[in-house]
Amino acid sequence: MSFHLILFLAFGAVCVGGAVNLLAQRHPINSALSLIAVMAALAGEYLLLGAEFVAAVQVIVYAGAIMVLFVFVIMLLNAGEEEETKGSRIAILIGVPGMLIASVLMAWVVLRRSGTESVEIGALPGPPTDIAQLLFHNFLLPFEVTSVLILIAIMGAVVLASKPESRSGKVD
Amino acid sequence: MGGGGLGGSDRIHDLDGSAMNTDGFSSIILSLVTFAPLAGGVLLMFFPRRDRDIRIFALVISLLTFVLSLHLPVHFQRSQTDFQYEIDRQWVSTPNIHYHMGVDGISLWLVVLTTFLTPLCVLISWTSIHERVKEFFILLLILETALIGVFTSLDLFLFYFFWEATLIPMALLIGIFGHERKVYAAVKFFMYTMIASVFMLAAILWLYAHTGSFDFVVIRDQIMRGAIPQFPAAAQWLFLGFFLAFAVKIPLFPFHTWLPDAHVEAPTAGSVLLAGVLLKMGTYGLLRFNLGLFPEQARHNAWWVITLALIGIIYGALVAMVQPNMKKLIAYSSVSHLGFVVLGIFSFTQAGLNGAMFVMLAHGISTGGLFMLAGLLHERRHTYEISEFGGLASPMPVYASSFLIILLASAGLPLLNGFIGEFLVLSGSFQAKAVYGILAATGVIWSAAYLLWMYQRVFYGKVTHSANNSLSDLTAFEKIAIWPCAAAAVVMGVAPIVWLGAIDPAVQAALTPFTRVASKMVGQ
Amino acid sequence: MVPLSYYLLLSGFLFACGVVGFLIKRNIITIFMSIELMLNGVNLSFVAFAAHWHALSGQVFVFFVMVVAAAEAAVGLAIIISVYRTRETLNVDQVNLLKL
Amino acid sequence: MNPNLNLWLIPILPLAGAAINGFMGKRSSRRAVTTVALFFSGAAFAMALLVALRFSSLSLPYQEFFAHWIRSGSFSADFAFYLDQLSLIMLLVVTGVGFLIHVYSVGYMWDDPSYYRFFSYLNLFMFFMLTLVLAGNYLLMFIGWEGVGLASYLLIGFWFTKDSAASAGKKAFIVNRIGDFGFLIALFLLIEHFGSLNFDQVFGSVMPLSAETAGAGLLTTIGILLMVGACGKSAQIPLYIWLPDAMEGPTPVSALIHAATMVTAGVYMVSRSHVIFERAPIALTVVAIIGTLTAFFAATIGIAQTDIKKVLAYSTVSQLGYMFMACGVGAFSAGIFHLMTHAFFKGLLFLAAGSVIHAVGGEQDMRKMGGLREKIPWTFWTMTAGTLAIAGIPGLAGFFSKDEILWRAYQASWAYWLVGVVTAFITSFYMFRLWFMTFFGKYRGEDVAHSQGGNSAHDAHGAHGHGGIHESPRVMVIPLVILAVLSVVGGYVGVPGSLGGNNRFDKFLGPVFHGSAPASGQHSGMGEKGAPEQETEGPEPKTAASTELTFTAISVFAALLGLGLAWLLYYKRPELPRKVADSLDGFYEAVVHKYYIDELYAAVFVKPLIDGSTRILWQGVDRNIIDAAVNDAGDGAKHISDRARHMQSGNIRSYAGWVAAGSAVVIAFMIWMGVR
Amino acid sequence: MTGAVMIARPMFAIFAPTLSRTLPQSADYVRILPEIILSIFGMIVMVLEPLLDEEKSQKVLGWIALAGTLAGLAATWLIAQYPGMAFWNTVQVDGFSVFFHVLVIACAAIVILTSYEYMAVQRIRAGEYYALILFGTVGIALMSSAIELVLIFIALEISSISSYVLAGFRRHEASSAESSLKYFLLGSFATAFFLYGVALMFGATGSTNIDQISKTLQAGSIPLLAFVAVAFMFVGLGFKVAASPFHIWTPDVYEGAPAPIVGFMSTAPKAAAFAVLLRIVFVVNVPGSFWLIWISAALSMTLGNVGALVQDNVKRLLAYSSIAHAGYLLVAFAAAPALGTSAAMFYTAAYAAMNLGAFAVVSHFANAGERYVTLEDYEGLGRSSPLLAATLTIFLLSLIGIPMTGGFFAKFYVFSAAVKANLIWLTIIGVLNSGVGAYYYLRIIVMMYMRESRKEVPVIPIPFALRVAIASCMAVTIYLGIFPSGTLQYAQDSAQQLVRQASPEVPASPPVATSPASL
Repeated sequence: MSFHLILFLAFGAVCVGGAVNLLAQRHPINSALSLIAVMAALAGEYLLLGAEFVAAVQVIVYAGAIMVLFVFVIMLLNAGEEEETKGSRIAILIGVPGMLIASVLMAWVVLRRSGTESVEIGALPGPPTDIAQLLFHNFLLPFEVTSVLILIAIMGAVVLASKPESRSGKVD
Repeated sequence: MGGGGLGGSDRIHDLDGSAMNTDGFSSIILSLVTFAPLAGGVLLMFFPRRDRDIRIFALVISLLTFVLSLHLPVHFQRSQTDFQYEIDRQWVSTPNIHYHMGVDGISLWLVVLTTFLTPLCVLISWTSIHERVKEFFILLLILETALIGVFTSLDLFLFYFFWEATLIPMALLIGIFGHERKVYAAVKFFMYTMIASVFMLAAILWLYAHTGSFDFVVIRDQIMRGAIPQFPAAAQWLFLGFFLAFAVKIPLFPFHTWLPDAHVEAPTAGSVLLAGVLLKMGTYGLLRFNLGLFPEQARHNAWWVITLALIGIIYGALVAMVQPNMKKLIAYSSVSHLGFVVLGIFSFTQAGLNGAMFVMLAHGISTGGLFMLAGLLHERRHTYEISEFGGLASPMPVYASSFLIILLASAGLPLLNGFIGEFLVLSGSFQAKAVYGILAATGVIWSAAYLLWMYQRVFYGKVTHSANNSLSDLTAFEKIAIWPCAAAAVVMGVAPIVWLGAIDPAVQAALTPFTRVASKMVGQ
Repeated sequence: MVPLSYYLLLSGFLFACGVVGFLIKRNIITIFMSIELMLNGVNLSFVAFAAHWHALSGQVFVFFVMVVAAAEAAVGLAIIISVYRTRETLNVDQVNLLKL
Repeated sequence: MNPNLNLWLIPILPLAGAAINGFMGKRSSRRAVTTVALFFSGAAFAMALLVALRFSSLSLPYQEFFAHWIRSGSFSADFAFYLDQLSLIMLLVVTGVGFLIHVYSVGYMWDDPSYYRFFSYLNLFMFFMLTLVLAGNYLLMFIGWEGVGLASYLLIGFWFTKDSAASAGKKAFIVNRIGDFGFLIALFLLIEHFGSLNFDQVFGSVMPLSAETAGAGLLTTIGILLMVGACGKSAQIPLYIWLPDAMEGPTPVSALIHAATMVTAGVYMVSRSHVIFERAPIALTVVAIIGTLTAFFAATIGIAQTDIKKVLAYSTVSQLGYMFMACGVGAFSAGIFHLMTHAFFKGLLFLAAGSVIHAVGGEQDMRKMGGLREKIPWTFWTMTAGTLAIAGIPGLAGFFSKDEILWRAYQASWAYWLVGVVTAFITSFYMFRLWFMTFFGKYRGEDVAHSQGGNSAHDAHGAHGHGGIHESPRVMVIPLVILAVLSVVGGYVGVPGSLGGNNRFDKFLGPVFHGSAPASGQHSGMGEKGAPEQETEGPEPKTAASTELTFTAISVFAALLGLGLAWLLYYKRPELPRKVADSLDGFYEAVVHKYYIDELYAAVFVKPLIDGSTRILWQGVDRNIIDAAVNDAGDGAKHISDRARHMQSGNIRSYAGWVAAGSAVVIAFMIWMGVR
Repeated sequence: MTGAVMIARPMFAIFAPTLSRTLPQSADYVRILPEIILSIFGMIVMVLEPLLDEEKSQKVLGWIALAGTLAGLAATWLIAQYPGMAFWNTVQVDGFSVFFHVLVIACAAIVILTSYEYMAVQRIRAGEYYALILFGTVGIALMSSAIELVLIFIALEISSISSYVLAGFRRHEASSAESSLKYFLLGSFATAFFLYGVALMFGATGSTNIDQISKTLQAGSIPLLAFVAVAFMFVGLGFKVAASPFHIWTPDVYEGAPAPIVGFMSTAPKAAAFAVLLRIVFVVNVPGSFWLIWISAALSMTLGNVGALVQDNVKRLLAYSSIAHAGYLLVAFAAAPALGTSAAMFYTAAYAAMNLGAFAVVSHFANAGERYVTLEDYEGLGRSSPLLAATLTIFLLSLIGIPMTGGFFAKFYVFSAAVKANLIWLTIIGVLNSGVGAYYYLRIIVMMYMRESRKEVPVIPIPFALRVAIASCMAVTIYLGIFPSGTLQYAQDSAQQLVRQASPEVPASPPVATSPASL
């Protein structure tokens, strides 16, 4: 068992545990914390794969910014423990088994295909310069376009989160 | 790729078209006849809502169309079996859709029938339609265009185009201007025919996919030459696809149940055109396409088609006999009469096809007339129930005698139009197989029974409902609407040769593949 | 040396967990987190495949996914707030005005 | 080369009259209507006479093409006319009797509010009847055939406000249509096998054929089917039921259509088709048997009828049976002879009966008549002539024709003869019963003036009161007299050889009927008796003549017996009939009710048909099966739609469930595709 | 934060060239000119909004937005002159993308016109609204020209996120928020699937460029992972185009969203998603996708039509109808590549015209608060507002597929392509469905013309902008119904290009066993 594998398993265990915990927890804040754990562990996995920049961004943007947003909203809305409502039989009866079958199949596919292939630790170093080279050259257009995406997101957030009363006061 | 753009542009019969009437007017006359009503309808849209003007305008337009359409039989070259007054222009390049129109002895008279009935419809609606007059006449004129288009199109696509186009104005006429259960009837009519005709669309598409052309003549030639390798396997399905669409329209037993509802609820003009022309679209289609394109399949399937037709003849008559509602009775009688047409077509005999054509025309006139008459009664009494009447011959003798003439025409009395067709059909089907003729000939008895019984209950006896005592007889205006029908019934009965003269060669041409098929079958 | 498939399995597991979370959780925010979990699973795949192919574009893709995730988070949470304003609940089973 | 006779004018003239009166009669005076009607029917008669005068100069049969009618492929049927001895006789009978009855009707219908309509219909009838008679092909004949049916329908239902009249008209038309069905099928067979319906072509093709003695072949089938048509038109079993009901029409109509002309169309048609029948012995037998049975059967019903017109109606049916019997044994000329004499005396009887009814103010029940002898002497005497003629009293028209038929029947089979003689006896009995009941004894009716309130719309004269029993106006009496004369002397054109005549009538028709028999005509079968007999006519063996005389004597005796019995029962001891009736309880009832045939038909055919159509076909098949299936399909689609809506539960997790499950399926499928 | 991003992005753009070995050429910018123009106009709208008087802003911003779309259209004409790749093979301008550019930008223009009245009545904030539409259009337009999966993904997200927000624009309505939430959650869910598919495809081929992928796949045997990748991508795109079994969100979202936006959502993003699907189906041609599409088409048509039969809410009804129409479109996908592609393109165009038209009328008629959207409200419309009823009737007839309308030829081409590809059963299912589907459109017509109104429904005069919108839709619908050749010809040409560049060899035709004729 190589060092690489041990680290993979360690981070993986955190990931799995976090993911399962996310599902198991009833309070959203606990779920959010589990998710942060998953993300952090994933950052570790990225490092193992050599994706330093991605790992860093993962921690900063994902675990940091995005999850803070989540926690913030949970707090803002004062979300409590979720009730066990019987809303959907379909999801349980069809969706979950379906997804489990799909997972098994996927696992089979993955094992079948790349059972023999393996990656070394830090197999593909992704230093920021190289990333930048790609980002501002080959992926320049997507990169530029994300600005539109973010613009939309900001506008959308402003529109939707603002109090509707601001204008509906005129509605009779 | 590019679909049919490449395939079917070699049109053989264009090359030897020198014998056709090629002068300019001849090539546009069909378009004129077809689209004159539509043009009128469009103009009508911009009319102010002055009902009287609208009516007069609609009448003028429909009469104009009639007069224009008279050009067709007058200059028709009877000895020729080809399509005449042809016009063939590319309409849509991909797929290869042509604006191809033309008439032969078969479609010629159906066009004239349409243009003949429409002015009468306008007249008959003169007073009975007093709300949304503008819409009514617009729809009527649009319907006329679509109907004529169905008969003149020689491009399958164009045909389907007009075929579907008839649906909307008719459904709206029923649904807007009909009686109590109009919505039910309109929707039923629409759905029935819509669902059936999509099968035809599928068949047309198949033909296009394998011939690269929508042109009837081109496709027919290719089929006859055996130029489509997949055709033999698919022919049966194609036949059925076309057949289903037509069978519902005809309507052949057991696809007929939309008809009584549609008729009972439709306004008079709607009923007249429905019975007079729309149903003929189905039989025309059978004759033109099912026989024209799939002669072998037609022959193979003839036995059950004829069985259905025979059931229709007898069943329609028997059910008609016991209808308590005048319009329903006439509607079921249409089922019976159209059964004759189908029988004649699928007898594959000269007489049978001639007769089928003639029954179509005769039925258009006589049943159209009956519906007009029933409509007049409805206008006066607001009911079609036979039991509401009785003894009407006393207060309205002219009406009664007009009714009788048209009724007798419908019953197939010699010297009136109904007889000629029925006789020829029966004779033809008898030649095809004696039992067909014998069973169908019982229709002669049934039609007399249900029509005369109805006549007795409506017109004879004493007036039982006091409201009937004061009914006014036909007004001069109504006479103008009714009498042309009666006159046509008589003229067609006395001088059928005028019509048969053009029909006969066309039918003969339509039958040539059958003699070929027959000889092939004998050869085997 | 860790087989590529391990990474892929982990990625698949996270994705599946996300899906299952969507299906079984009642709180809208948690459901949204499940979606983030799915995206994270996908990201792992990208990085793993990037390593496999020695193609850096996989890592760049992750970068874009994160941007999108951020954008989605902003909009999504705004939507959740907006729903909470009108419905006073975060239980997804109770957000079913529109049906049939 | 024949001169152009313009035969087409003969039918067209009455048509013109019908059209003029039909369209303008309402606004014209009665006098104008009368003029038009009489002029056009008289002109037709004049034309017919003209033709008859030029007759000897013609080479027969004379054919005339007028216009094309139907053309279909190689088949054609045209407006073409055909004149030979047979049609000439029919032509004269139809126009002659028809004209007389027109004249009579002027008086009879004068007070009817629809006077113009009546004459229009009557002229229309003439048109169709003449078309039938003059037709040069079966299809044109069929026009007339159906057309007279139409005219009959219109005239029976002339007083349409009366339900029974309307029903009777309808019944007549429909029953005729049943017969026409057979006729049509026969035509199709002719077309199929001979390619034409023209008489000359059909007969030309049939002529070389030999008789179908081995079994029932094509010609037999055609013959039987033609007979079905004839049964309808000529009121033979089993389609006779319409004729008695047809008496709902005005009496001149009964005289013209339902006695003298239209009903004989069947006989004419069978005679016209003799070429076919002669080669179809089985068909001929059928004709003979039907004729014989009808003759007897209708006569028995006639005994118990009390309505004066009904008696005559059944008598007509019976006499038509005689004619068919004659045709059936191959004696076509005898049949036509009887047709002619019957036209005279039955027309006369009806008109006289009309005159009686007229006299008693619309009453038709004989039990309410009696003793009218002195009050209406003209009627009485003319009617006496008619009665004697129909009863077969020697020297009158009916005697000769009936005797001829019976003799020829005997030659075919003694059974026909026997039934014929018994029928003759019954005929004589019920006719004299009518005679005695009407004209002798005491008047049993109410005062005429009172009878008008009741069922008096029955006849035109209910509408106005003349007060008292009176003789008819001259315009009615003159036709009576003419017909009476004809009834008396009409028979002398065909006195059979055995009675010292030379059967000129038969000779006149000879070219039509003789020489058309099958070449191998000497073997068994019915047709064979007539033909050889004619050829050996001149030197007729004495034995045959004496046998014939014997048989004549027997039938005369039968007639006298009937007379005597009637005298006994209805003159001498009028109380007896009741006793006899009582003793024959059930049977008598059955006879009075015409053997319940109408009821039987209603129960077996009409009611099941209507009920079946209503319950099984319309409400059952149409509504509950087909339409219900259609509606169910629609409702089913809506139902499915409604169920499918529940997929749309509104729950986001459920939606995700669907998506997840769907994707699982998609993934599984694609993996399978990839592995495959 | 807004401002920071605004400033930061152009700065990156300035510095970017220094980092790269080669610079983007002017041709590169020309080829995304419509997107640039739309973005600029979007920003103008956004910036102007706070500066303008509230009363005036709606109108003015609307006209600016409209001008933006028109300028975008003009730019599209320009890019059509410069076909080719741009930005290092991330976008491709060809007939195909030009077609969809025109289509989606025109859709946006129509929606903007339709929205004038709607916004005034519903009191919706105009700036964000128009800006979102314009930005959304940028994404949508990019989807059709992008050939790089990364770009496709981002463009897809742009269009999706703007749709999520727009769906929630009826801020006072719980239903609108719910619609937005449903759309958002399920949309993100599906996007994750798509993304996973992209990842797997990347794993299978080592590339995210469609051309590259295509070449790799054609070079050797197709790895199993590619099959799975196609499956995942199909889930994501199937969701976007509302194809069964991923259609289930559609009715709810359409019902809650603002009517003009539904018109937009059901046309432009859908068309673009179809464009992507087309590229992926024909470029990444793995066996089996044919059957996926076959089944999905059959299911979509059936479920959509059946579901619509009993709907009483017009918006919901049209939502089901859009599912059905997605099904018809998929029939074209299942058909042979070239013919099917052109048929699908034609269909999207025709569908866009008639559906936008229908929603324009519906949104006008719905009135403030979208009060009048049930069938019952449509009773007697033929009498109270004949013009509106007549136009709606024409759109509905086109949706049914009655001759003289674009919908007819659209269906016709689709089924024609299917028959040509020997998909007899699919064609029969399709034509039967189009027969059954006629029923529910007919119901609306019936309500309008054949029933008398029982409710007091106000009839508002149609404002000018809406008139223009409806008239344009109508013109296009009728034009496509009478002179379809030009459009179809163009579609065929571009489809041919697409197929040629996608695969040198024509993919194997589907199994012949589907043809009843050969049974």
